[in-house]
Amino acid sequence: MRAKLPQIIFALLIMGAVLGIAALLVVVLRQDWEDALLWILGVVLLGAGLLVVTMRDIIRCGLAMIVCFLALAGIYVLMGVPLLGAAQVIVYIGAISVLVLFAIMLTQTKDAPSRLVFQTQAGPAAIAAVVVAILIALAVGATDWHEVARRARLNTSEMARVLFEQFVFPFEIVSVLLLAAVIGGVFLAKREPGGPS
Amino acid sequence: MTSPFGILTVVTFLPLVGALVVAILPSRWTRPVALAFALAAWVVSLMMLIGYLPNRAGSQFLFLEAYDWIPIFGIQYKLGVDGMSAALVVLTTTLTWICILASWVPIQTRIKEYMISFLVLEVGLIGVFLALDLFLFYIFWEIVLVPMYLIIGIWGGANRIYSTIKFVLYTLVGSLLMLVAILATAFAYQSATGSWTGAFDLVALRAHVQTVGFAPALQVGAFLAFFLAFAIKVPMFPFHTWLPDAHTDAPTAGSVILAGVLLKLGAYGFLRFALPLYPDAAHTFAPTIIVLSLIAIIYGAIVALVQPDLKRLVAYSSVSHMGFVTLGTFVFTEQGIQGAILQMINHGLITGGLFLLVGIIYERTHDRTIAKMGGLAARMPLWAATLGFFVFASAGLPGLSGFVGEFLSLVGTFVVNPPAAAVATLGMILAAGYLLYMYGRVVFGEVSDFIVGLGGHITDMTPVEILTLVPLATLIVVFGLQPGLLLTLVQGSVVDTIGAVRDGVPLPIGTEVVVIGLGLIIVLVVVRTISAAMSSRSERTGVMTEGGGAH
Amino acid sequence: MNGADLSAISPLIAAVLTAAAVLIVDLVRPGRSGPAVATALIGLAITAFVTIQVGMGAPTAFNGTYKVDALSTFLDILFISIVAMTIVFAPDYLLPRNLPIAEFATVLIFAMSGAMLIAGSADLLLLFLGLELMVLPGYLLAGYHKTDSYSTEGAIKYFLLGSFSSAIFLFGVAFIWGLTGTTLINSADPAQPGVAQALASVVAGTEPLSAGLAIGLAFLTTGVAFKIAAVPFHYWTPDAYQGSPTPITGYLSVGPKIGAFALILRLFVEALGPLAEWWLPVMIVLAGLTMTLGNLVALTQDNVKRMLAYSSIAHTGYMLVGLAAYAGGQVLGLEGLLFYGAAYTFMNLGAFAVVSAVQKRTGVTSSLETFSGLVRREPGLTILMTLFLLSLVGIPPLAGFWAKAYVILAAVQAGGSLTVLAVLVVLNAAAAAFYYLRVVVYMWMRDPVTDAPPLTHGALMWGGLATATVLTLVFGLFPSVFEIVQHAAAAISTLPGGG
Amino acid sequence: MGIEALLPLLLVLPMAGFLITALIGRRLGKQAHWIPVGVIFLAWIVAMLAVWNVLTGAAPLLPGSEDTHGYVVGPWEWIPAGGFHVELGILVDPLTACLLIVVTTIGLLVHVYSIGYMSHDPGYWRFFAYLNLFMFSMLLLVLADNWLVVFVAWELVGLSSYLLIGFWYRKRSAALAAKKAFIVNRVGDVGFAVGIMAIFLNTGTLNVRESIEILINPTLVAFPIPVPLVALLVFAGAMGKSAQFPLHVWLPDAMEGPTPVSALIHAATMVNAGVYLVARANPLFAAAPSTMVVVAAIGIFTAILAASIAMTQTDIKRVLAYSTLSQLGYMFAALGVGAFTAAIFHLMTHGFFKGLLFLGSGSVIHAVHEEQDMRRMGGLARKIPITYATMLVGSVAIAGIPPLAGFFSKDEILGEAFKFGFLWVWAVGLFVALLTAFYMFRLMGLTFWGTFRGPREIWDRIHESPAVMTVPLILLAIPSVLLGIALGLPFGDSTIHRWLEPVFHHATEMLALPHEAYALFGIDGGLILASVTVAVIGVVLAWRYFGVELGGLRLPARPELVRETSARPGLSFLYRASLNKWWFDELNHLLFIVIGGRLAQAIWWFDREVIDGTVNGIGSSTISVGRGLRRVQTGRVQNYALGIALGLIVMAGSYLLLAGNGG
Amino acid sequence: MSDSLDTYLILSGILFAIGTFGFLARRNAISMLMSIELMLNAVNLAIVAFGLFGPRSDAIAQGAVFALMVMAVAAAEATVGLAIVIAIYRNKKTPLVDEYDSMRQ
Repeated sequence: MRAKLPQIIFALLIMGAVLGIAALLVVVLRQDWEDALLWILGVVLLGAGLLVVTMRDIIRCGLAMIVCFLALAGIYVLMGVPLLGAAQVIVYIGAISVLVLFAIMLTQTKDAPSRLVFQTQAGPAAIAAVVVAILIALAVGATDWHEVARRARLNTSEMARVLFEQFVFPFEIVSVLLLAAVIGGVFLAKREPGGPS
Repeated sequence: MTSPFGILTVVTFLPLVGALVVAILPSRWTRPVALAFALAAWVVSLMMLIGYLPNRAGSQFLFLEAYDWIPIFGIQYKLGVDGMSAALVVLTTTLTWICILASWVPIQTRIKEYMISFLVLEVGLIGVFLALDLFLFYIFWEIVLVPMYLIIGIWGGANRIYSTIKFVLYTLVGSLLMLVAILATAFAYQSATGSWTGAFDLVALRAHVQTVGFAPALQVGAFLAFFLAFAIKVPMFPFHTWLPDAHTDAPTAGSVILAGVLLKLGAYGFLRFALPLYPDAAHTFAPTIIVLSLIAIIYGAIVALVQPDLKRLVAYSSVSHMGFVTLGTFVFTEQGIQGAILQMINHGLITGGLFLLVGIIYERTHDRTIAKMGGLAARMPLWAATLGFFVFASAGLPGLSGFVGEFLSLVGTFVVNPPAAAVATLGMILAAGYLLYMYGRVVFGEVSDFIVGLGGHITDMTPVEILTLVPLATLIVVFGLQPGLLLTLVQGSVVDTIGAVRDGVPLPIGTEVVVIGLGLIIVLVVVRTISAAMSSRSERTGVMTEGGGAH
Repeated sequence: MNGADLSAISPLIAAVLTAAAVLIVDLVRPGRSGPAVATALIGLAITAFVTIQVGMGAPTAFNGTYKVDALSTFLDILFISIVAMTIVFAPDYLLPRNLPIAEFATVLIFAMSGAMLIAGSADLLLLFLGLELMVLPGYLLAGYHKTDSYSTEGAIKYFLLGSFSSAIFLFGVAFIWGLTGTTLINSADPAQPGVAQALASVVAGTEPLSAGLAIGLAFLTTGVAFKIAAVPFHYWTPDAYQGSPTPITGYLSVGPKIGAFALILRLFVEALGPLAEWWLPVMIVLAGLTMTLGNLVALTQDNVKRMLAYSSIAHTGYMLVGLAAYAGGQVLGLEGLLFYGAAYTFMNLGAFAVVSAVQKRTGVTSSLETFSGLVRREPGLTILMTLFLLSLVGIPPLAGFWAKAYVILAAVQAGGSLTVLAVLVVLNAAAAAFYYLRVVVYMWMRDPVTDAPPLTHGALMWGGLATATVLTLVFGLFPSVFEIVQHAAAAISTLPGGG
Repeated sequence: MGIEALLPLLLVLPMAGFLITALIGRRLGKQAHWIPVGVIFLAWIVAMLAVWNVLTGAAPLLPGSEDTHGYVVGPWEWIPAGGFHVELGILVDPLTACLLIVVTTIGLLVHVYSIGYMSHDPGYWRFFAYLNLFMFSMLLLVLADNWLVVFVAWELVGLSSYLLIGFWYRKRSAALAAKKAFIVNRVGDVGFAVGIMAIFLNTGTLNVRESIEILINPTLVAFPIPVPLVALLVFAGAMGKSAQFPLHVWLPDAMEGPTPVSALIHAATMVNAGVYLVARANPLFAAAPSTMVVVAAIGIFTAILAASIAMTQTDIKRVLAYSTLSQLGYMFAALGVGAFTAAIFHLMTHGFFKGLLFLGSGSVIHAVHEEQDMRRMGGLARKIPITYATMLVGSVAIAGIPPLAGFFSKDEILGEAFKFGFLWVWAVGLFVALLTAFYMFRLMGLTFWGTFRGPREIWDRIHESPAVMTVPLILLAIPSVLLGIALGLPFGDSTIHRWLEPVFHHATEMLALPHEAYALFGIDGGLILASVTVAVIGVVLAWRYFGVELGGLRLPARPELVRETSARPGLSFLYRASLNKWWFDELNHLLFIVIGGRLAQAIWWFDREVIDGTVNGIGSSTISVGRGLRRVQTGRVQNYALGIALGLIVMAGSYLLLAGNGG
Repeated sequence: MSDSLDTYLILSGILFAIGTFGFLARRNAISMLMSIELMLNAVNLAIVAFGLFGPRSDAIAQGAVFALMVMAVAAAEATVGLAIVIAIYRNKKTPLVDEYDSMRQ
């Protein structure tokens, strides 16, 4: 525990900074409280995302992913699509993350976490990722998206109408997709009687 | 012709029927049935020839058969025959049955596949000579490749796989580029006339050339592609190196048909397609091609002088002899083209015979090394005499057919380019050199230890072997004494070709292009020579590495 | 959803029902391959029938997001043939390895419905879903031999990279969606323009393309290039193909590939057609790289499956030439692409079928050595394999030749840099001959390394092979094939470049 | 009338003889000679009839000619290649007639002689078949009226020569000599062939008479190919066939063939073909005086070169061979100076006495059991008197001692050379005459006089040849003695001149040669005296060194004197040069075997390594590129993914670039 | 800040890049799967953001539905992926993807 003290202090410092900036946004810059919340959630989103891809212990990675998904769900709510936020929680945290954690359990060997987390090419990978980020950011900045003022929140009936009228066919397709995935997944994951244990 | 399919279709596809029949019947029927169909095709081709003779008139193609095949691109199934193609078709059918006969005893493994290959090969060869639709021509052209590939690769000699792959790849590079050229030509026609109808039809295209003509860029590009395809097939220096390998490793009959007919495809292509369709480009590149032909004549002969292997010697002699064909073709004179056509046919007969004779000795000794032979005149007098006949025919002895073609192409050359003809005549000296060297070493002198060691295996020719050579020898004498038979047959084609190409105008090619091109070639050759000299290790077998390893 | 909508998607419904029926039959008669295969084939026949019936009417459904036209009918029939032949060829390989047919057929038919969905989609979201429906079963199939480490290794590589590329692709879709505000590709309503109309108005001005659009295009191109296995996004192909059970490799080399080309037609040609000016050069470069690299690496392979995998990359390059020619303004290019796809399907499936028939005995690898002297043991298979390989080389009059001639003609017609591409095609074809013929060399010109007795193959196998053979032989010989292709290509009425 | 109809028989008969003998000769065994000898006898009769009619003027005038009598038969079409039209026609004019005399007569005698000479050879029938083939070819050569047909015959005589030289094919040296003969001949032939093409290009016809008329027509001056060049090319052909320097190397080697062959082909007939060709084309040469000088120079140079070599050779046939070369050189010298008639005259006389000498040498060789080295002969006069006597006649004839045949023809050459202003030709020729006399009597001395130097047991078994061999010797000796008198007299207006004047007068006029009346007691007598004197000196010198046993005249051979003379400082080099044939064989070996062979090997290396190496190199480097690219496929997903990401970045970059450029 | 489309897009872009990095750099198959999930989430964020600011009246609903579909696809993908991971883990006894290189070159 003592050894982790600096880390805890570091984490607290970061939290403070994040909250501080959020407070600054609201108080000094006179921004909306939504902005502050978005800031905090965004930082959490990205921070958790970073942890997902950098932490040594894969179980913690999985947990960080849940945090990340939660932050995104929060952002959805902030954006005015709470239903999507709910779906995010249900699908990603309720289903996918659990599935992932389950798989982690299944595949953890005794000597895990393994010797190396990263490939030897982590450096180039980082550079590539930064370049991608910069490219996207630049493109976003340089593009006129013809956007209009941001809309009010989406109500549930509207979404239902679109989903079941305009997008009923994709909806059906998704069901087929899931069915196919399940059938195949079950077959693959099923242990063969004679196969390797 | 009242029947839906004319005689040309029959002669083309009769061997295919034969191949199917051979495939169906049990193996013991294979040889006779194959021979029967080859003979049948031969008879039909003779009927075609006999039917052609009284009706020939100028450039007219006879026995035309034209059916729309893929109308949306104007691709037709169109066959027709003129003097040149008639002669070559008959040459093909004749050599085919001779080949089948010559394979009767030597080929003992997988005889069924062998005969099927040969019959399919015959289909492709005849088709090439008869097709008047460029697309159809290309199809037949490529069909030739496959059976030949199998014939060399399955029934060939020690290095057969290397040789056959080399043969196929080499030929394929050229012919695929030709495909691009054919399509480009067809498209140029289509965009000029607004219709695909006739875009692949040789007659329509030639009419178009006469009236409108193709753009210089297309002519140059397409001609070069055609040139590459045909030059590889002929083969012209420096695209000839597949030939010695292919010949060396092919079975006897394969060599016969390769030298006898396959090499003629390129020369035929020049005369039938490349010259009439792209006359300006032909004139543009003629000087270069003449130089290459001269190099081929001299160079092939010099290299033949030092060949240790009988077949290689004959193969290089083919390079030299075919040089006369291309030379005669590209001087654009009447005699030149007459000589080229005659030389094509005569080379087919003579070199075919030489390969048969080499095959006969190989059957007995399982060796073709010249140095090991000697004194065979004492052991195989008839064989020795026959070899002598073909050797002198090949050396261009007057009175035998080889002389007339060679001399005509030389005269045709001399008329427009005396120095070139003078250089080419050196080939005649060298031909005497390597042929008599070979003949003297093999036939004269004391019987060599190697032959003595083989003892009783060295018997003179069998009746079947004699039977394979008699028709060739007869034709060589007949055409030597009466070349008029051939000349009158092909005169229409000659006049036609000359008429189509004569008025071509050389396209302007910038000097800088020539200089840069020449410079590049020289640099390449020098660099390559130096590097080859540095690493005297041969890369000969490096290409065809042994496969292996699972996943 | 109304009756018209249902009738338009009835082929899809038939396909899904077929998959379900196979599962149900398997539940009733567990582990029996015969009924499963029979059900699958009958179902596919019905699907094909329905497809043709629906194709006659050419309806549009779901507010224009799904449409049936000659192109989609052509592609649907092609997909159905691919799947049917795969199912026919599979038992010889799967059964000796104790792999069930029913799940295989089910998943395969699901994949087929995904491909069919792509073929008929006129909506970005549907396209994405169709793509996923096509590729997800593909991942599963690649790992279908789940006790085989090669199979699962191939599957995970395929899956990971495939998902990665899907994410990239989806990001591109998001950008397009964001820029146009709609997922519908074509719309007749000027007030609610579709993607194509919106983009057309974007490029109507003289201003350069916006950065967002460029990035979106880049993401989309990367995504589809991955799916068709274009260089340099091809890395998954050799490993996935080599690892997969051989009949599935056969399927993977044609099914998802042609599906992805269908995606390109619907997305790039129809939706992004106005931007052809920008993506054409990229496609040309991709085509050149793809065929050249595919062939060069295939030259050195000692494993037939892996060699065919690389060769499949090369064939992608040839097909891209057709696409590029089309983008360059020649409708022949599209025809060539379709023709190529169909021709490639039959000859390549045939080749893989022979490989899997040879591998009927378990433990037999697909290395070249396996094919040594094959003619002595399996003359029938050898002759057919030779035929397929020659067709892949492009020897006339086999299907592969016509396919190449078609795209070359289109490229020559388009002129310019595409002429260079045409020359590159033929040089590549010549190089390719080397490795195809190498197999022929092994089969015909070498002595067998084993003295294992020849295997017997079922009537189903021979029937399938006969079909592939006949199609390979006669595909180019009949003018009607060209007319069908022409008709299908005409379904995309306007040239992308011409507008 | 009738004669024309018979003329084709001259060709048909030998050809028939050849074909029949080739086909069934093996079965005839020792009777195989009947048909070949019979057909040649018939041909001889036909030829003599024709010759008589032509030379006596009984034959009709040739078409288009006012003074030339002869026959034209045919033509028959051979190559009807549009503008290039070749027909075979037979032309017998006085020139042909002269050749016919030599060819058919000697041919017949050699055939007869061979019955005896070859009687023990297993290839008896083959030999006669070849001989008939040769006769056909040679007759075609002299009868043909078309350049290309002449060329055909030209090659065919080469072929028969090849077959006959290599007749004893088991002897490696014979096979090599045959090959050498054919190839060296080919070199000349090719020149001839180009010459024929030049003639065709210049005149548009290949008919001998027509083309020459066009070529020498002074109104047509601008020919594509200059006339001197054409003449030179034709002369190249003549040089090959007639073994003129530098193409002379094949003839001595050709002695590997059976001796009748040497007599017929390599002395009397085929080697004369070159002379005949130049004579036939005389207007062409006359129109090109510069070429004439070349002809004369080469001729006289060959004469002295060969004579010098003949001085020291020890092989009896080789001496005769070099002698033949030398005499042919005379003929070319004669042609070169414009003495066409003299050349043909010498051709005829030389044909007979050289044929005689060769057949005689064959008889000698036969007698001493196939020994050809004169150092192992000697004193044979007593054992084989008929051979001795006839050979002595031949030797005297060739030495130029009057009144034998050689004197007249040789003297005419030298005289005309002198009178036509070619003093150098005359001077060299005179010296050659001395050498000729010397080496011939050296041969006689070494062979027939003195004591036998071979093994004793052979000496005991030496006997005269059978009548079938000696009768031809005797028959040949007669013209060797009388032909000069018959044709060479009267001086100044000799028979041979009257015969050939119509053929050559055109050329003579063109050359505008000085034509003075014959002055036996003036310049011409002086010239005769000079040549007779040198001949006598030569004979006497030979007697002094190698002995003589002629009636009462007896001198011993003095080998020590020979050694001493040859070791003398000024002469030793010449002696060695002569002995080594001026190292021409070595030079050729160096040029064609060593350097040429190396060159060919180098070119083959180039073919394999550079051209084929490039082809294979393209293949293998393609594959190595493939191998290299293969390494990209590491098997690791992350590497692949990174590749995809990089591809994505590059693609994004390029799209941005493209977008910026407005597409 | 929350009224600007760019904010969301950049957020999305960075998350996408993070996911990319994870996919490229991690060795564990499940880590890579998680990275892909991050990327898909990033895309979803962009889709919703576009819907929020899109010019069409129903854009926000369309965006939401679109995102919903993507979630479903992600779930299906995860199912398949994890099944494959489990299957290969049985064969290879390691979840580390860079050790799956028995097929290469």
